[in-house]
Amino acid sequence: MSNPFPLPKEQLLDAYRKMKTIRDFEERLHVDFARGEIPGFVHLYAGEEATAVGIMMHLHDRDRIASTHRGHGHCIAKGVDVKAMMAEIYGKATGCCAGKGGSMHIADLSLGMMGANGILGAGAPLVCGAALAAQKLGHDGVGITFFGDGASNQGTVLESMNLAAIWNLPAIFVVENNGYAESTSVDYATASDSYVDRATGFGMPGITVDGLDFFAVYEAAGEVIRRAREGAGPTLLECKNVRFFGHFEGDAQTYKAPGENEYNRANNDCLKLFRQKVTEAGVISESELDAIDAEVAQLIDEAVAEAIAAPLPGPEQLTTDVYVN
Amino acid sequence: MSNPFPLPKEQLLDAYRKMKTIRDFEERLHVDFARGEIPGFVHLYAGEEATAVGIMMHLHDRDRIASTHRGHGHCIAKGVDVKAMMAEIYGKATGCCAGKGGSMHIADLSLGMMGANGILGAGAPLVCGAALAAQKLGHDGVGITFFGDGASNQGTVLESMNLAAIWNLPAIFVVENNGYAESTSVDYATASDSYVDRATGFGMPGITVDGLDFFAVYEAAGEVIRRAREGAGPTLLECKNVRFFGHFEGDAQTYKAPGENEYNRANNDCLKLFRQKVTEAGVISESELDAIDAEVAQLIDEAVAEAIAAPLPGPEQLTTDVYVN
Amino acid sequence: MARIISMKDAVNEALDQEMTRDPTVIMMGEDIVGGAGAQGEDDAWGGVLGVSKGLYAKHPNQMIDTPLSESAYVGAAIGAATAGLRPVAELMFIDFIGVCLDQVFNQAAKFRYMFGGKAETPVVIRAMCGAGFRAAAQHSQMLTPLFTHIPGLKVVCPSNAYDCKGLLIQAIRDNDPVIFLEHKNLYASTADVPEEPYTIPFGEANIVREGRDATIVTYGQMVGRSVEAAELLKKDGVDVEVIDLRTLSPIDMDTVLESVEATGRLVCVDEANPRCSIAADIAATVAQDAFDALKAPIRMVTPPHAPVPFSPSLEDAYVPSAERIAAAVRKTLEN
Amino acid sequence: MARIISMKDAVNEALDQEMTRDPTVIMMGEDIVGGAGAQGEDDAWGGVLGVSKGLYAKHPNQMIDTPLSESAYVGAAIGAATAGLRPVAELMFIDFIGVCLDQVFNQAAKFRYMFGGKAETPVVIRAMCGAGFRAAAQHSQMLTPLFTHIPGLKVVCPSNAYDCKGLLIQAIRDNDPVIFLEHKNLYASTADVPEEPYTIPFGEANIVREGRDATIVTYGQMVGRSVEAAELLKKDGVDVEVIDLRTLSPIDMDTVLESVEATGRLVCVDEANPRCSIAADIAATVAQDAFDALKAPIRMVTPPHAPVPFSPSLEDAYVPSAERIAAAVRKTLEN
Ligand SMILES: Cc1ncc(C[n+]2csc(CCOP(=O)(O)OP(=O)(O)O)c2C)c(N)n1
Ligand SMILES: Cc1ncc(C[n+]2csc(CCOP(=O)(O)OP(=O)(O)O)c2C)c(N)n1
Ligand SMILES: [Mg+2]
Ligand SMILES: [Mg+2]
Repeated sequence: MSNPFPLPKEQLLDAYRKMKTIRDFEERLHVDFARGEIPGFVHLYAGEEATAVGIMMHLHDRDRIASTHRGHGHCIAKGVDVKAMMAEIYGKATGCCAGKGGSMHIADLSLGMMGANGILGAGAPLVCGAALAAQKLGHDGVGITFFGDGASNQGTVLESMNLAAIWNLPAIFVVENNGYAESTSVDYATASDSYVDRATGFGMPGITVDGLDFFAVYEAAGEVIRRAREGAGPTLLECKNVRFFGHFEGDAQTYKAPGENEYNRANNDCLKLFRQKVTEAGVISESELDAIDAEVAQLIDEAVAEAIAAPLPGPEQLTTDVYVN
Repeated sequence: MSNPFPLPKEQLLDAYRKMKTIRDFEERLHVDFARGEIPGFVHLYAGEEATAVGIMMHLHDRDRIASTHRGHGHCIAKGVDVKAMMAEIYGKATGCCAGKGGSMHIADLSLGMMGANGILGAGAPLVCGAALAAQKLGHDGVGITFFGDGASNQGTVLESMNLAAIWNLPAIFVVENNGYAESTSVDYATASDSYVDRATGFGMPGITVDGLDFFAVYEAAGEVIRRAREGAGPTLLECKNVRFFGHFEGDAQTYKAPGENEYNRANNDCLKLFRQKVTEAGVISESELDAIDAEVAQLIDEAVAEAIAAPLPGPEQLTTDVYVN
Repeated sequence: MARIISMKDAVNEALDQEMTRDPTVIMMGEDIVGGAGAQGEDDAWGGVLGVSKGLYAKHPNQMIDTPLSESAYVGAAIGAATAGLRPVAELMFIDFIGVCLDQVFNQAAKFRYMFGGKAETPVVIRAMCGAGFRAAAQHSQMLTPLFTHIPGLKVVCPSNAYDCKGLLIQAIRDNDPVIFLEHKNLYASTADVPEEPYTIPFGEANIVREGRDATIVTYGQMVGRSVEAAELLKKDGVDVEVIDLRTLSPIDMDTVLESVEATGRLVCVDEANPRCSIAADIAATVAQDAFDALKAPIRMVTPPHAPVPFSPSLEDAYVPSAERIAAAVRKTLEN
Repeated sequence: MARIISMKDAVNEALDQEMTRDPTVIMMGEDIVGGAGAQGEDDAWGGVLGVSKGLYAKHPNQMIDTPLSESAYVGAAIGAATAGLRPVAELMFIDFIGVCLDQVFNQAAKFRYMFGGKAETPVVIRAMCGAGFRAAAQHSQMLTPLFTHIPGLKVVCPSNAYDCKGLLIQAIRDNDPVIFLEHKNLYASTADVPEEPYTIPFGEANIVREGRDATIVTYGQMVGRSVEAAELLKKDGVDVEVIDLRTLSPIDMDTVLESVEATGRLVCVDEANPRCSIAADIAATVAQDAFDALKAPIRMVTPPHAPVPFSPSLEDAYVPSAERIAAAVRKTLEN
């Protein structure tokens, strides 16, 4: 049977593996957090995997992304080492930030991952800078900033949209609209009827896609990234999403409608949707996907085991890395 | 002959007097600054009088405005005492801020004038607060924030538009678009094709008017202020303007097209346009206006003379007014 | 009769009582009610740690959830304060001040002076501060020196539930802009807190523990650790006075100077970073105004000049401990 | 051979030479070129006081005018610094930091630490600082303590044209984020400045004037006034050492401590407000680390705890004068 999808099978498998890795990573953190094993604030990305992976499938290491407080998905999709991430979240010396950053500050600049961020909207200016650097250094890299529906009302994001438009930067503004900012609905907090209107107000095109549909995201992202690479400037891309867990671990989620999470798990699960599409098209078999599931499960088990076994950073680390010199 | 204008003759005369007072105030400062008599940074409003007065004719003391670095016109239109303003600009103890504020910080809260402001866009949140206070205290006051085309790209302004829209505040966002931010053109700095688009992006109506046409401003402002008072929420009002002088006194203005100022003085002078309309309609005679001109000229002369004669604040003033207690 | 409640409940009670007393007192912030526009429960959060839980039910017109636009809503609180309201704006973490500082330091703080004494800006900006929550570099700062440096602001950082209630009520009734910093690690700490409203005046330090041999000056979470240090030292026969500043601006230097005149030895303990810190501020003033009383070098105990690390092992080493404070006191006794 | 140029020209030359040397050095800011999109002259402004005038003609691809969106463009400079450029972002007046502080203090300053040493952020943020320009409360602040307090930032404030050139070149070549503060009142001051590029290392104070009787430690505009004060004191036979810190973070405490060991008397002079100031920072460190050398109380000379007033009569009384500095030195000599 021929492949009706815009990616070859290898890449479809890769996309699935990435999404599944994110999902398992988050599900596992949820369990281990409840057990009291994870320090600090943890914001889980589960439910939104198709957005991160659908976009990141188009990117190279030279392309830059800036992530949010809900950053694990972006990191994994951009290729950050899963074991180093897990160790970081456990605060271990083997973590990708040597234990100094934690969940909210995972970064790997060598892969173009400019950092999760504890400050809403902070990534938008940074990505304008990365896009400017691409322009000035004469390479075709793009910069993508992710932000939530809540953060879409931060001045930094809004200013950056104008900046990117007037400088015609290869920058993309991805609103991950999961309907909530903490417990507050997007309907309460965001005045415009549509993010496309907001894009227009800043002189750039805006597109809204179903963030749960990997292929819709992949296609829309491909188009806006291509435009950016070709010098046609920035775009706003709204991806409609659902958040399976609470705002952060420990959130009782009473602001959600009764049964909302269960409904979303049953009907709005981007992984199930992906599995259904690729198996129904006969491009990938259930057992191929199951095999990936098993590998991912093992990877996460190993990541947790290694994180637990890893040493904590020693006190001599307290004052290193403040300055280059 | 009947009065075709939306204001009775008395108010037309009042409007003219206010506009002329602003104009003469600024023309005089221009001359005296060049003579080295005025300390600090001075930004002149000359050319934009119809905007300030056209809007302020609708306001009471309970209505609040927040002004900009280019604030003299807003202050005079809102009723701040001209002599106290002049003394302030001269840094005298008799100034409306006791000499502590200067040109960029003239305020009179008792008249609803929340202050000129040295920080671009800073008035927008403040006016949201005034509008919120009106809402909570149950009176029909409105809040109006003025900002330039340049400041329209400040995060504070953009966030405030969203805030005003979701809270349905009686707030009005007036863009005084004089085409320049310092030496930079609005075409370079503002991405959207129209400020109406930007308003749409924040879920509020937007209107563009000719800021030089007192009657156009008066009418549009009347409508949006009425809407706000009635609880129908915020509006953005763009007033297209010209700036007769440089950004600040001392600006060589080489970024302007050759002859631009002369052309504007000849063809885009809001005072001339007003005079022409009201005299051609036969509602007010040239000599009535000339009489006002003479009175205003005398007022400004007196204001300057009194400012020069007034004492400087004494050193004991240095540490007063930092706290209420 | 003792009524032992947590600092978190003390904050809630102060807000509740002030909103009841004065309908112009309003509170705004992100998710301080919770669930705005959503389909589930009303009053779903009460702030990120539940501090304002229940206040919406009692004061529905005075509790306002905001969008994630700190410049706009903190600025709106400030503007409203000049227009007849007495707003309490919650900035979730003081670390977020970077997106709205202008409204605080160039607007609220300076209105009165710039306008020649004609403005009053009775606004309170409440925020969580401090380390120990494994919240890393952008959610764990003190930043007390930043605000203390700025003329026109008042800066409060209570160390216990009793003070917290009285200082917060004072902050709300005060006619100047107040930065009110609640250490997140102290929310669970309890004290005997009277039910009726009361105020604690600004600029009055509290001598938490009297002593003859040395003076420790501190505030916030470090008060408890300093008292612990004093207990440790007691075992060695060292008798330490511990002063809780309670408010950093205004600051009660008289109490500090008097104590140093008596003890001759000073240790300044600060959870803020060392450079231009509150510790430095006090040490400098004492070195100027009570120099002759000093019998030994002043010592400062602070975290290092580094951001707050995430890992528990590092964070625990970062925040001054009772042992480090005790060691500093011992050092002043060497002279 | 002497080449006397102004500090303003020294800044221009440093930028010019570094942009020539390294094409990844770019500069951005409001009207730093001027006339963008307008019909008149290109390169119409060169910044609000003409400091960067002419650089656009030489480096058209490296000079970028920005919209009035400090968060966006300062943040973009920081982001670009992590992506292969070495941006110099001009914040017109340091007073505007309130609209963009987050990008500076939570992003640029903390990347390296939060990311476990994996980031380099070679960005310079240049801004005018200081009083004396009749520019009132929102355009005249020093704010040096705010930045000095924050770990991860370097803070520079030159006192003269020679240092300014060398320190700015060092700032551009430095791999950490640098806050570079140019006192607007010093732009016209002149010095002998070599034409060829040179650097002055950070953390090396300059002993501007040697002396035996007392030490004045200061920076920026106050260096000149302190030297004036020293001249006044000389007439009374008092021989004062004047130390120009040049960089506030890192700070050269060794030079300060050595001087105090020799003179036994210290006056800290700061144009910033007094609370948690640079003056306090130095005084505190000396009271801790060179206490035994002190023969008299340390004295601090600063403006009052008040915003900068507009009126010339008030502003002149606000900024520390040579007379006030001299008086403070005399006071330390009373002991
Ligand atoms: C400047 C700033 N303000 C507030 C917060 C606290 N905060 C963290 S996440 C969050 C909600 C974000 O909502 P949204 O942007 O929709 O992202 P989501 O959590 O839904 O992914 C808030 C208010 C913050 N981190 N930074
Ligand atoms: C936050 C901030 N950034 C920059 C400035 C410096 N500045 C003062 S006025 C001005 C230009 C303003 O242009 P616009 O908003 O169009 O108002 P106009 O001067 O044309 O009335 C600039 C850049 C400032 N005062 N505040
Ligand atoms: Mg969301
Ligand atoms: Mg303009």
